[in-house]
Amino acid sequence: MEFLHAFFIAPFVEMVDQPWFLFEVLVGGLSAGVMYSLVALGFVLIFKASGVFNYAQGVMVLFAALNLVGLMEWGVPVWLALILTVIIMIGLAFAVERLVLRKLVNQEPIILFMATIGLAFFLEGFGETIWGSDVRPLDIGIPDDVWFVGDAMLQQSDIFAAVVASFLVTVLALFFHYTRIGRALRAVADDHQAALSIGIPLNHIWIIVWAVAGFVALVAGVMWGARLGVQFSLAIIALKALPVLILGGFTSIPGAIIGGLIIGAGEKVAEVYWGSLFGGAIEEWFAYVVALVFLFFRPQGLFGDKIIERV
Amino acid sequence: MSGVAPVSGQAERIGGELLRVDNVSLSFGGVKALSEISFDIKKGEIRSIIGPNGAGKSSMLNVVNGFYQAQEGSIHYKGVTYAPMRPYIAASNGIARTFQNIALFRGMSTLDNIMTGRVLKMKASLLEQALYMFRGKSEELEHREHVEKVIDFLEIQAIRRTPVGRLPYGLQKRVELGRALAAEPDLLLLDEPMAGMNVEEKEDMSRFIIDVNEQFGTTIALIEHDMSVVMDLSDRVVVLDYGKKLADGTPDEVRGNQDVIDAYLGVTHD
Amino acid sequence: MAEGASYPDIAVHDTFPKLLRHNASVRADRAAMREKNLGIWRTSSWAEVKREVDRYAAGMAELGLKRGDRVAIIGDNRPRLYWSIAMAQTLGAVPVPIYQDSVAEEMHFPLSHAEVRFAIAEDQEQVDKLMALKERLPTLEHVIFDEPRGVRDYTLDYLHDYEDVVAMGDARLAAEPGFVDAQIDAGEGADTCLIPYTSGTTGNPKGVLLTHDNLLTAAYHGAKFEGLRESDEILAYLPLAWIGDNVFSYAQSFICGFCVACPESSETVLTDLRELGPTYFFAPPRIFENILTQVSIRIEDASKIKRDMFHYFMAVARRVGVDILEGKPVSMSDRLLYRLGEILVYGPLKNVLGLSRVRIGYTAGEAIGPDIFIFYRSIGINLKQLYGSTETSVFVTIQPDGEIKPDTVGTPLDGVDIKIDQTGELLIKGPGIFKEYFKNPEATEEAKDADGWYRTGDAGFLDEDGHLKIIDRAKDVGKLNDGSLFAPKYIENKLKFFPEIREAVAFGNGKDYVAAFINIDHEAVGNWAERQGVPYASYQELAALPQVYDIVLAHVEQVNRDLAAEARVAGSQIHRFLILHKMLDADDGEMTRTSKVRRRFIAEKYLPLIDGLYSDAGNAVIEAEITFEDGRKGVVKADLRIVDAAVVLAATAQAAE
Amino acid sequence: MFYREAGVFKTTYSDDMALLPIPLDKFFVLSVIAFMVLVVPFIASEYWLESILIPVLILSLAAIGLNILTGYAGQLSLGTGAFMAAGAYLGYKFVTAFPDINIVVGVLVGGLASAMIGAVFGAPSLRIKGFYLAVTTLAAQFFLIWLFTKQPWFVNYSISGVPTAPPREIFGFLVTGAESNETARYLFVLSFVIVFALIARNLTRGRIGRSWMAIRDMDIAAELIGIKPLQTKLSAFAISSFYCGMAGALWAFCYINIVEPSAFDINRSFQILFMIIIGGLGSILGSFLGAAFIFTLPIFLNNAATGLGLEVSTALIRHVEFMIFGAMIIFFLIVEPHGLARMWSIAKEKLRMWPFPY
Repeated sequence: MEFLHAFFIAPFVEMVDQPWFLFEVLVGGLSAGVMYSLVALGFVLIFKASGVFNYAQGVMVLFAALNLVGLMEWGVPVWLALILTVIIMIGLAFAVERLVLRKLVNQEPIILFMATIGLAFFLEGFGETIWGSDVRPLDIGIPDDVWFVGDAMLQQSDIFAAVVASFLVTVLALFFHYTRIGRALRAVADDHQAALSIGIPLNHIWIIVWAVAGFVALVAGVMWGARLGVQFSLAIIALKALPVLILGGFTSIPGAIIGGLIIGAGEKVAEVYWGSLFGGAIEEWFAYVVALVFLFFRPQGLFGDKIIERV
Repeated sequence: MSGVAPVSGQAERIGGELLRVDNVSLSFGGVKALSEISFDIKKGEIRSIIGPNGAGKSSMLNVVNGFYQAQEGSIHYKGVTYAPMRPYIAASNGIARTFQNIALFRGMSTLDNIMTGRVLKMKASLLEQALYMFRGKSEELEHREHVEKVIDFLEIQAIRRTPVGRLPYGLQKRVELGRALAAEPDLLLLDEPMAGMNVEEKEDMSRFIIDVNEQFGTTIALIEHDMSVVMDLSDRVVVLDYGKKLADGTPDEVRGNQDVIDAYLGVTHD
Repeated sequence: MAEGASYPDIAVHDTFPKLLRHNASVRADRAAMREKNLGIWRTSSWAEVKREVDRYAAGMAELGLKRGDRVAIIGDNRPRLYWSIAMAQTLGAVPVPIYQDSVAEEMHFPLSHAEVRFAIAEDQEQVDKLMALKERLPTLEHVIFDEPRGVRDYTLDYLHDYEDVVAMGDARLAAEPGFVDAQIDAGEGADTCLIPYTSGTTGNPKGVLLTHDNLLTAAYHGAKFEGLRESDEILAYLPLAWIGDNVFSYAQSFICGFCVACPESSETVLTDLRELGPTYFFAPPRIFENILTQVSIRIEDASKIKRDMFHYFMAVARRVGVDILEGKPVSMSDRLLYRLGEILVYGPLKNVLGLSRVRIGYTAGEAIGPDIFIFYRSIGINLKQLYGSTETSVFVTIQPDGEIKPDTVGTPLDGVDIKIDQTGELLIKGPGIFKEYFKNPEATEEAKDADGWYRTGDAGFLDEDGHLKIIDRAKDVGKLNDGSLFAPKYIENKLKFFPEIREAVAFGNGKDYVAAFINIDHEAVGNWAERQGVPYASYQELAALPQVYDIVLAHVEQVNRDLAAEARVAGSQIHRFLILHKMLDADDGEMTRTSKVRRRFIAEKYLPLIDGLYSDAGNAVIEAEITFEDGRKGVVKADLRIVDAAVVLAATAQAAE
Repeated sequence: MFYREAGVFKTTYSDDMALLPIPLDKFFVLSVIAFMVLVVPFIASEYWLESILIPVLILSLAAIGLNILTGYAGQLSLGTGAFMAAGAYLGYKFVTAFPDINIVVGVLVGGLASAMIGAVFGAPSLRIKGFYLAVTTLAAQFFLIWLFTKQPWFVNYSISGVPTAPPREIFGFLVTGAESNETARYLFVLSFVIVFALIARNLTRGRIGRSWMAIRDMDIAAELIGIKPLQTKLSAFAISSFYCGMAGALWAFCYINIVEPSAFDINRSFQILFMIIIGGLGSILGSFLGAAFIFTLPIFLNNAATGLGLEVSTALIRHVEFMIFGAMIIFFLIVEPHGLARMWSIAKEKLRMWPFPY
């Protein structure tokens, strides 16, 4: 009885009489959600263009961040470090296409998926071999004081992150709509022949998406690194991005964004208001269970379209 | 074929109504695939469904064995009315089929593929199967024997153990027929059994279809593009076009029908 | 005699039915017959066979089959067809096996000539042929079919399903249990037990009338000679109508009690052979030749290491294999090498070919290439040649273990006398010699003289250690204008021993020199072309390729050198030849069903070509009719190149030796 | 090359459909088993039994489980670790609740419990396929692990949260827990593995196995033949989880000797997925080969590193290990996507056809 009360009534009462706290929680959740979105975005880009379910996306975030910090520790100025890292990520894209994808053309998806897991292992090992594995602060001048909005205390970094993220998304959107390559990428998502007809060889397309995904990873790495410092746990957020994909649909960029925000906010709220009821730490699985339940009603995700099976 | 001998006349071969389609309509989203189609299939006959590409032939079969559920209309089968038919009901009541583009289980051998056709006839419990004892074993053996009869019937002994993925197209079609036959169906739906075959393969396939019909008294509904084949195999023909029924009758009647001629000579909607 | 080999007294059990009864009692539960059917080797014991044959016989008796009637048996090697033979013999009727691959027309003669009242047909295919002929076969009353598929719907009163007949038999036996035994006892050794029709190279086939005594004694001596046992296994895959199959897979099985296995279908023979692994195996030279061709082709696709290993050990085998097989002294090191080879190459090879269990392998019918013959012996397969024919119930001579020469056919069996008459023709006398040609006294007259000597029509001679050597058909042996001996077959065989040459026809009788038609082997040459990357669209194109001509020329000149080395034939070297644009084909009447070339027929058909060979033209044009797979006929026109071959002077050849 | 099949012919279906129709194979397998049972215990060092054979055998069992689900039924799962955990924790609950019941039953119950949970989490597979499904199995992974860690009931409210495996005997030999003798434990595990590997073979070659493969290869055709997708998929999930559950219980009772969540985290799931991919999807043999390979590879790399006398921080070795491991996985997928089992069967075919290439 009182459990029911604690479950169905108490949390909402609390929300109502402390709206600012709720607001704060939501903002916190959303900013975490932005990170999910960014990682999910990387997934979607690659999945759209090459049908590869890139498990390594999360590690790519870590890898990018590691390089950035590493370079900065060598005293490389931020702007240069950023550029170099971008170059490294592009180089990575080339390597992946040349050494992995090209060799595995026409294999079943699960094989490619496995390969990306292998890649994840490799990148993690590689990055940490070079830069070491201890947690490092990342400071690229993102403001980290707090603002007070009403009674809510907001991290400037969160706001900043949100801004950057939305900027990035807009850029990508433009890129996809107004550049030849962008259109090509969209075409590939539909079918590979189409892409070829546009006159861009698949390999190039792969390189491009992986490079873009790498760039997105870098951004995510910077954001995240600035908040928690650069550490292996960055790779784990990749897994959080999976339920986001379920929600948003594997092939929908807006889906990835919105999914990310929903999950981010949702799990925070759930944790704060309900977690204690179950001994806490429910955000570990909340996202997945949400996704699971969601799938029962909309297997194709928020923005995917219905599948008609033919014989 | 074996035209040499007087073959027992149609009269005794063909019986009463086995299946009736009652003004069935089917649409995907907005697109109408079938509109108010009705026709019947008599026991023991060879019934063809023809029509230009996109006429809705395959959809028709899919409705009959319940893979698509028609929004309107019903299927009467063996005196029972189904609105709509469901795949499992269809299968367990003796409706088997082959597919336009081969739907074999590529990872398995010819033998195993045909064995799957017997699945509904196997009753062994999980435990019996796990231990490969009692029915778990005996069933395997007895159904293997039946499957071997099918293999013998289709003359594919030589490829018994070959993974179907490795077989040439013509043989794959044959194996698929075998899988359907293994279920000892009362009604056999064949979706373009001769598509993409050369002359000899077509002759073989026709011979098998006729033998199935004559020896097991299996009722056959088939979709086929090759008119000559359709005309000398079938007892009656339904003609579809744009999801509508154009004509229905004996090969000769259909051949004479003006609409049909137009549909075929007129623009084909590929 | 060898272990496990104890034979019944064929004086007591002097007919096949009696032997069957004997086997059913002494080895009731031993496997008598296997057939790969529905995926497994279904096996029936002697007792079961006996029971089946009894019911069958009784059933047929019900249908009116009686002593002396002729029963045609048409189909592939199926147990029930063998049982049909036994069934007929049980009732004292005479089985007349017919080649299952012959078209209705070809069947008509033997069927009508033998006045068959009953016909046992394997399946729809055969039934259809019979129905097509029915009108023209007044004596044919009943047709029994084994495989009901497709026939079931034929509503014809003279058609009977085997099952139904057997069922009738049960009724009869229930009413009259002693029936079959009475029938069996009524028979005796002197009765006719089989009338196979020989596909004569000219004129109509002749029905060779053989008695139980003929077949039994011949088969018995053959079995005794080799020590065949009940534990042996044989694969019955050669035409039922061919006397050899009757002797190996029927007569000798009845005598020794060994098991006869029938393949699943004609496409699966090789796999079935591999599964069964027979211990007693017969194949005509052509098959051994094809297998060897296959082997060499497949090994070429193997990795280099394997290839080298294979060739190395084959060399070892060629050097010592035969000696080891024949227990001759061989150096320790070689023995070890051969052992190793057995593990690495010979053993696996025999296994893959399904020949690893073969104790006795026979080949006969025509000469086998020495290389081919040696190949099989050297990897440890006891392959031997024998000589015989339908008229002699097969067994005349066999190569005795230990004294095997590639170019002879061995020594006469017990009770067989042979002599060579002045023309060089071979004459034979013995228990196996047929009684007469059915309804054909003059032919019998020609072939058999008063005191029982049979003129084989083969020319040959006995070499120094009493081994028979056959050179050619006596009638084909002729003389060149310069008087030197001309034995076409002898030359042709030498040519055919090259894998690239499938058939050859030599001419020369009454001419100035020897000339030849060559048929290349599509597979062997085709493969060569592929490896050389030489493009070709058709057999005809392939045959016309200059490179191919070069290969053949080389072989021809090799043959000439060989011939030059042998005084008797040195004169008959090949001066000119051409390569035919089409395969010689039984369907075009150019060969017999047993694929022997019909020399005269070909000579007439290709007259223009022969003229070309004996002019100095560099080519010749021919229009030839060919039959396609589907039976349609067509005419191909071809302009063939004629080539001169270098001949060697006998003297110089000797010098060269 | 060693095969001598001429003369090996089958006269009955039961011979023809025997598990190992080729005599040589039969001989080979039987002798391997005999070796494992009769010889290994006497020659293998404690280290080998403790740290290699026991874990490899247990992981093989789990791999067989996942292979049934992914390899045979074609349902990708990333929740293997969780299903193993379910077996471990619930097995533990049962064993501690009924101390007198034979430990074998304990392990089986662990399996059964896991099977039920597996079936529940398999339910979505009816509507969703491929990677979507994979993600939902992650829900199982995280939720279950959270559940077992956060709810003290599962560990009988032990203070540390990681209770030690209860010691249990069979025929008077201690087979579980830290005190037990490694040989006894090895044989205990081995017998489980042998029995259930055999059962797995029987299942996969029988009706249910064919149904799984049918669903995997062409689910629509399968459904129209009369194979019920739900039943079939759920049975795959349940049986798969049953195997994983047993493996989990054995892992906790006979290898690490404690019941702790970290042994069954997401990495375990991926490890086992690797095993079946590298070993070969849809192959029981492959499950063993994969397990052995994936488990021993890091050990090998580690020893190689130290063997080379590289004086480097253990951390660095770990990183390099990661790199090489990742690289080798990719390499393997490129050379033989169908895994070790395929290599094996190709080699075998070559031997049968020797000296011919085909």
